[in-house]
Amino acid sequence: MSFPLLTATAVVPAVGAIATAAVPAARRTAAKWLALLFSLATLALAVAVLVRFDPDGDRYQLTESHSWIADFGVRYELGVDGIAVSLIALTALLLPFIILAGWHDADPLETTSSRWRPTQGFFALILAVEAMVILSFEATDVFLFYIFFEAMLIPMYFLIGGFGDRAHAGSDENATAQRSYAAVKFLLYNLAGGLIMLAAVIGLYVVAGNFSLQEIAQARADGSLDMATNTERLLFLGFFFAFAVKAPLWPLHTWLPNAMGEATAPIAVLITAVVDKVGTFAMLRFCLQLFPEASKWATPAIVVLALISIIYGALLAVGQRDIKRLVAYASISHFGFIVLGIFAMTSQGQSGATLYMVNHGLSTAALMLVAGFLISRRGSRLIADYGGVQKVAPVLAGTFLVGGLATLSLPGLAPFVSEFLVLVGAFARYPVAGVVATLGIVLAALYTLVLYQRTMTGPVKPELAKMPDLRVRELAVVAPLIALLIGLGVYPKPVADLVNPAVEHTMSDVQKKDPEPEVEAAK
Amino acid sequence: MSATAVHSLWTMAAEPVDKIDAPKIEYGQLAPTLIVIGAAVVGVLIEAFVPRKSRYHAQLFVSVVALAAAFAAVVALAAGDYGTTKARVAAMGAIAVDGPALFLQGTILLVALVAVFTFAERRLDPAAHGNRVDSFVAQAGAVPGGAGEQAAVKAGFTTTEVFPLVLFAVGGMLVFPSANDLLTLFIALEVFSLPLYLLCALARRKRLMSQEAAVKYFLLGAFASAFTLFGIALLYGYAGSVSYGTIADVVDGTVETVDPALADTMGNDALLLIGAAMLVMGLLFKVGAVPFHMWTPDVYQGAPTPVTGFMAAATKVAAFGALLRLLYVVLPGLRWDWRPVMWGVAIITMLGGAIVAITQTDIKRLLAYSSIAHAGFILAGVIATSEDGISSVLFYLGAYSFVTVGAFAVVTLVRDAGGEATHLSKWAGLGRRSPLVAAVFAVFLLAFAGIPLTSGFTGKFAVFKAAAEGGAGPLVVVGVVSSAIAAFFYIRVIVLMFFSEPKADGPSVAVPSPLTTAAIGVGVAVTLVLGVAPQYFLDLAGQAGVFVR
Amino acid sequence: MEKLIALLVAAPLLGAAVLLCGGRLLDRVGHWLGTLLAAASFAVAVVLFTDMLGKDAEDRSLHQHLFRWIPVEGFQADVAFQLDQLSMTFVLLITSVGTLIHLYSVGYMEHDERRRRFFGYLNLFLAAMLLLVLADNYLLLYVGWEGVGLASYLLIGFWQHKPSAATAAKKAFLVNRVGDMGLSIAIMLMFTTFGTFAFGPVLGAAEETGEGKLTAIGLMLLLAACGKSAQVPLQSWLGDAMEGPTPVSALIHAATMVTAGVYLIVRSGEIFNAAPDAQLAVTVVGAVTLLFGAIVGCAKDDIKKALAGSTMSQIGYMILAAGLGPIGYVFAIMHLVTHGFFKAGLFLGAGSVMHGMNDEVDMRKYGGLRKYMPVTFVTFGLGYLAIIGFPGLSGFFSKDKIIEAAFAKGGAEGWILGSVALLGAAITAYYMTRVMLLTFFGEERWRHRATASPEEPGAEPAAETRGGPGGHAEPHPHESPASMTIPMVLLAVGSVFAGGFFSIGDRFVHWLEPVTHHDHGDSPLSAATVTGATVVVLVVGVTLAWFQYGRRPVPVVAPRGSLLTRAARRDLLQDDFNHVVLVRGGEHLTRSLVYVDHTLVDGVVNGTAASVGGLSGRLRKLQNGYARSYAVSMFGGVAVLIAATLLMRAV
Amino acid sequence: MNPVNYLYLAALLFAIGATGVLIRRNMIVVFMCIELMLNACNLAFVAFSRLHGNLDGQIIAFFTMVVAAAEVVVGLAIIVSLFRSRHSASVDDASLMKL
Repeated sequence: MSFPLLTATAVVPAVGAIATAAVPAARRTAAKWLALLFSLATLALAVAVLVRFDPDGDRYQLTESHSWIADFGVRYELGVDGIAVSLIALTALLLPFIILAGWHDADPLETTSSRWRPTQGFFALILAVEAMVILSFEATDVFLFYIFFEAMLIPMYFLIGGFGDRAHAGSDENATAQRSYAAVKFLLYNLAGGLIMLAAVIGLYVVAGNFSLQEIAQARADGSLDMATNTERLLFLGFFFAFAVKAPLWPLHTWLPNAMGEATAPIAVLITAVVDKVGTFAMLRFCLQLFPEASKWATPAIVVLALISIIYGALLAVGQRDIKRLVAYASISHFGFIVLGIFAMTSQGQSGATLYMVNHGLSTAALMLVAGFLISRRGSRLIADYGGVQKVAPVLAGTFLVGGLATLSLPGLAPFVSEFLVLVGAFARYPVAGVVATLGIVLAALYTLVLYQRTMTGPVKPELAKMPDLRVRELAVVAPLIALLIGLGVYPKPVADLVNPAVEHTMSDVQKKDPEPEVEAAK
Repeated sequence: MSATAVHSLWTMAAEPVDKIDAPKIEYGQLAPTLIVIGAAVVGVLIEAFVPRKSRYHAQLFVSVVALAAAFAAVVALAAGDYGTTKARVAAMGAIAVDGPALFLQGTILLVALVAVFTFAERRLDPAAHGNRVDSFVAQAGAVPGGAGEQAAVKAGFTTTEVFPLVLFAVGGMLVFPSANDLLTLFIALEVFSLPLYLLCALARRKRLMSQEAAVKYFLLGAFASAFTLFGIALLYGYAGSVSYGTIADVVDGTVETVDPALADTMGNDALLLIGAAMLVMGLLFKVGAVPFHMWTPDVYQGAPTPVTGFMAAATKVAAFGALLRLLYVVLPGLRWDWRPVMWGVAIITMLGGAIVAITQTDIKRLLAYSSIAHAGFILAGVIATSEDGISSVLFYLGAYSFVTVGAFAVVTLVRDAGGEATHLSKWAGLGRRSPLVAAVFAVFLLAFAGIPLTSGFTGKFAVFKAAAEGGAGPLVVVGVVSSAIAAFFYIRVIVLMFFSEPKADGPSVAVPSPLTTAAIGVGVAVTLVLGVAPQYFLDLAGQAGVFVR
Repeated sequence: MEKLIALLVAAPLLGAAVLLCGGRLLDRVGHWLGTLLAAASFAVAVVLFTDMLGKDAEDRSLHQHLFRWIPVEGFQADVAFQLDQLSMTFVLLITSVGTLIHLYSVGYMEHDERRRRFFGYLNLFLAAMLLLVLADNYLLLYVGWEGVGLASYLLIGFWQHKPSAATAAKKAFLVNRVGDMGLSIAIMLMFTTFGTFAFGPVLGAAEETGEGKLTAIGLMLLLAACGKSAQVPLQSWLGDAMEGPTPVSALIHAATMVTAGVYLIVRSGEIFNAAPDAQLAVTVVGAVTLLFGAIVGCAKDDIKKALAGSTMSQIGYMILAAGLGPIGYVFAIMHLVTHGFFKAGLFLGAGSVMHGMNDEVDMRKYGGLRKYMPVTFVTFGLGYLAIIGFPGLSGFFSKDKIIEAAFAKGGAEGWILGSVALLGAAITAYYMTRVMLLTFFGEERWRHRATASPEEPGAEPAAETRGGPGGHAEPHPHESPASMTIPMVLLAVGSVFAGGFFSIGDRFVHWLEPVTHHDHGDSPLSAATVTGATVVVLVVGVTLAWFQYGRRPVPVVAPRGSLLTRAARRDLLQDDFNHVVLVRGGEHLTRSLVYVDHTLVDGVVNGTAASVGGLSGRLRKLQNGYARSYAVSMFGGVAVLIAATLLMRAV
Repeated sequence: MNPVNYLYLAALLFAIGATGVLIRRNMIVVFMCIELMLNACNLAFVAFSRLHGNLDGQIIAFFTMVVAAAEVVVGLAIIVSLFRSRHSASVDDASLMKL
């Protein structure tokens, strides 16, 4: 029984959450540092996982397995493949930046009473989310996964509804109303998805008799467990629905803009860069492994939905007046790419989708956090309130531009690699889909550059004349992200090598082969 | 019916009856019930002979000790394998001592113990004329706001009768799920209903509502019990006996001695079906299933909150216990008749409760409707008609009852000048003013909503799983849909507490005595433990999953 | 030797990194650092070139494999370079012209406080452009392709506080993105067809592939080329791109980047050879563009816009040539190189003029400048003669060859293309003469007239600090500093002799043949005839212009002009079309979609919630507080219960 | 005399009682109607007891009477206290709590 590394990666943030919450009201700064410390510790553990993981080894590694609820055949089963490892790394990596970026977001307003301790709560909740997300990446037991998949909604819900964007915060009743509307919308959408999934989970148990992902997948593979076609399809839909809500896929996306718009920028990043990834990740891990036939059956419909998401999200992003909502719709478009890649059922598509999850996390984090810094300076989310920022705050503008270029997946930056892989993968299987998706890159350029032009260029708005440039803390948040974006753009091989074997396993689960080229070119 | 049969009756009746031999009672196995009833009698005597000043403490002492002792007895019986291998029918076939009975009795006793703490709470209301007061009227007979009442308050009267009343009710509830013949069932029903009627009428504040609640509860309850009784009569007519075993045999047609009269009535299924339907209706009334639920909101709202908590928790446990035994022991042969009907009831109960709850504005009514919805979920488990079904229902009842008591205990804390501030608008911003209480209540609400890592989720999962395995998949789907609807109003309360600005004239949270604190603490503890590490209790329920016959 | 290839890219890349990340402390030396690194890259290029000349023609091509970039199963993308004669040609052109323009910018941008960043961007451009021409596979080429796009975006919008500049930059990037779409689709097609997208295998396997696929790939590549090289229909961005500083216009939007399309097509020669339909499309695009650009060039009064039009039309020539196949590739490249020299020279000249005229860009406000800025006048003049194809100068040789090849295409096609090319030559002569006359001859129309002040859009704010107070009252034309004139002189030399040097003994043809293969088409007209014709049309064009602008004084305010003129001034209504169809249409689409998202998609959900709430409200009413109604419901309930139970037994 | 008729009578009485509960306003009367239903049950028990020739039914009847008595005690107590505070014995007046 070796050291339970995976459990540790989840326990540390959980303990951190409790510890942070316990810090007395007066010692706000202490709470912040504590949270940062624990997130860094988690990062260290994640790195350890990364090191201990052998890409070419078994499919699931560092596994742990203990009996938990025997009556339901539920086991506490953890294990990671390349995909999970990369996403855990992403999560652990982003958290310190999120905490650092949200340093002042939860400082209490004077009006509130001394017993109300928002700051402690804020950081504790963030860490709690991290713990649950990491566990849901690690769980190889469907029930265990479901537990955290659902439970993470609650802290997220409080983060969205409890700590609104300072751009509107304060005692403004209307803002409060909007905020709690967004929070409730987020929760109900995801809860509805989750409950539908619950029915499917129970159904799966009735059919399979246990919840162990590996056992069921194994049984599916060697045919010892065969589901009736319709049963499998229904179960698949039950699972997929929940994941499609979480990783907002058109038309289940409308909660995201509200949530991201109303939450503070770091929390918006937490939503789109970390929490939503669980949805796409789960499609890859659970939908495809447990219900290969049904997945193939549903693929055409899902591909269409993904394409709609790509174009639709991009077009709506163009139409937004609110910076954060714009980024939200951009994310919807990107999630369309991810889903497209997953269900293209080619190794390029799926590796690309996985890389996309990581890169989208980084790029959105960069863009959104800088946007957050901008908004915190001017106190408004409306694009129209900005202009000529690059004149007064060139560094801020520069980082914002880089984030934007990453979002439109410029070659040399990480997102390009994943996006192109997804496109190629999709094109190889469904040429038309590939071409339509390619339209997305033009629209991406459109909404990004329009945003940049309207906010950063042109004559300086008088209100902005005194705007300070990025502070050290903020630079410390953005610079590493940008460095990573460039690094992974120039040399993505390590991540690709990490992911490829896992993707091969998935491909073999669904018994799909990459389409062969027509002409065997002279190598 | 042929004349000869009738004639034979005459002649039989003419013969001299052989003498009745004295009943033999297994006191040991009936200990829990006997202890509680005995303590209740003692309580009455205390009312009669102990000076007023020391009654409160005496009563509290007696009740707590009695309940604890009874629980100990239950544990002892369970430890003595009476729940599993040595399960038997005691008291000449009147009482069954088996797994479900013991499990439910244990649950009821613990819930009652916690509830008694809330009954005994005397710190929440401002002291009247220097003496501490609880949430019960000074003198039930006095006219509200009349001179008599003021005098009683001045004199520092308190209605310590509530304790023996509770004990009597508990006694009835202990018998109810373990009753093994219809007569015992009916008596137990009345024994725990009547004290509850009275308890409902004893609120210190809002007495008119309290009395109205009592009247409604009483009239409708009596109405329902009349149906129950008639149902019993018809079943008796069908089977010629009220003992579960015999009736079951007759229903299955496996009865050994069939005299012509019995043969005659056995042929008449109408008796059986109508009787069964009426009997089940009586139980559904007690569990508050649609369309027999309408008393629930009014009574929950009007009754003193501690009583509401006790009622909501314990009554459901007892009633579902009885329902299970009835359906699984007496009417399994009738499964194909009652299951579809129960399907319908479960569905409209789940949906009805959830939907109507959305627009409620009073926290107690809200919880009432949520309890209706939960009754629906439990019914889904009942329908499973499998051992899993039984144990899952048992588990759910255990989990649910503690959450309920805890939730209502929290409700007693939130007060303004007019007593408890139960209107939802008053709860706005509670999370800002007293985060701890709000957080606790949020935990209970999340448990009600069935969020993972709370007991609510485990219970719901167990029940739905059993139902699905029992071939009630559609029911599960309806279940998740209605829990989605239900989630909405639980969330609404949380939003209100945490995300809306506190009102200037908002209610204050009273600092309770250790009693209520303990009650709430137990609630939270059970909620979390059953959510995170439920295995032990699931095993318990699993072992208790077999009825004796 | 091949180890050096990476250095070509690395040097300017390093410069870009240092200049953009290194803070204000580099402000004072930044520009020199940038220039130095550009020069270093040029030096390396020369070394490699001499080495290459040392080898014999067949094994001149070098390869360098740096590292595996994106490995996913069949999809194997490398970062690897291929340096053959074609790439070499471009490398030399890019590094040399690039270095000169760095030098020029040192003077030109002297007074701009963001000069360091400007040089950073220039270096970034050089790196990207070199990556583009050195890549050994299409994906890496794509990286460079987008990289130059980014650099051009940054440089066009360098004066971001000018809304016009920011808009122009955005427009350029977007239009290019449309082209990039083509390139990426082409790469996907290659991957699905050949299982790879490295030059070697793809081009090698081109023959045994279905023509349909190749045509598709070819057309997609053409789309890409149109975007980057400002060919119809994606040409609209080039004119606006003149918002950027003049050196940028010279380097990126005249000499190098805009010719990338030509490189792409020539590089993919094998594919086009096997796909005649695609080739035809290429020639058509080229022909149309060369007329389009020329016509636009005639109407513009803004000197840079006029030159931009001419750039378009010249690249049209190259594309046309590239579309002709093996008979044209070499000449396309040759014209590309000569054009690189003289067009860069012309732009620098224009910049120098503006420099002296307080950044006035309207040629109608120039006049008679030859005696004030002699060097500029001479160099510009030489460039002018080169571009119109004055016999003996570079343009003459390269353009002449192209026209010849166009006729050599044979058949009706040949005739049409050839005559179009000739017509283009005439118009070229016309508008260039016009520019020349308006700028350097005639009376001094700038006297006693205030010029554009930097505040108003369109003026290059490099002038902000120049001229001092009242400096905008009236320009004092003066020769530019040496740092600006030297590059102009050098480029002038290039534009005079390059063509001749290449043509003598078909040096250039032999040089490129191993890569592009060359065959002499049989022209229906003899070379001499063609040459004669070109000279004739040249004379016609020049005289026409002289009659119109040289003899009588030129009105300072442009006359309304004919319909064609007015259309040409508006880029032949291209922008208006875009505006109406794309911009407006897009706006409406997005606005309506926002509405749909809010009302429909969201509405469905909210509607459901609302309806449940309404239902709840209605059901609530049943709870009317009357015990007897409760009793009724119970009674009814039990009745239903009994009925149902009996029914169950009945069925 | 056929005992089955007693069953019909019992059913009739039960129905009458139930109807009374539904239509009468006065609490006391409603309550009496409930008592009537109980007694209908008793009749049924006795009839069945005679039908089956065992005594259970008759014993149950006694129990029922006791229960009924107990109900009277509790019921009247509640009703009277309500009457005192409201000065009305109408069921419909007691409708503070609704919706």
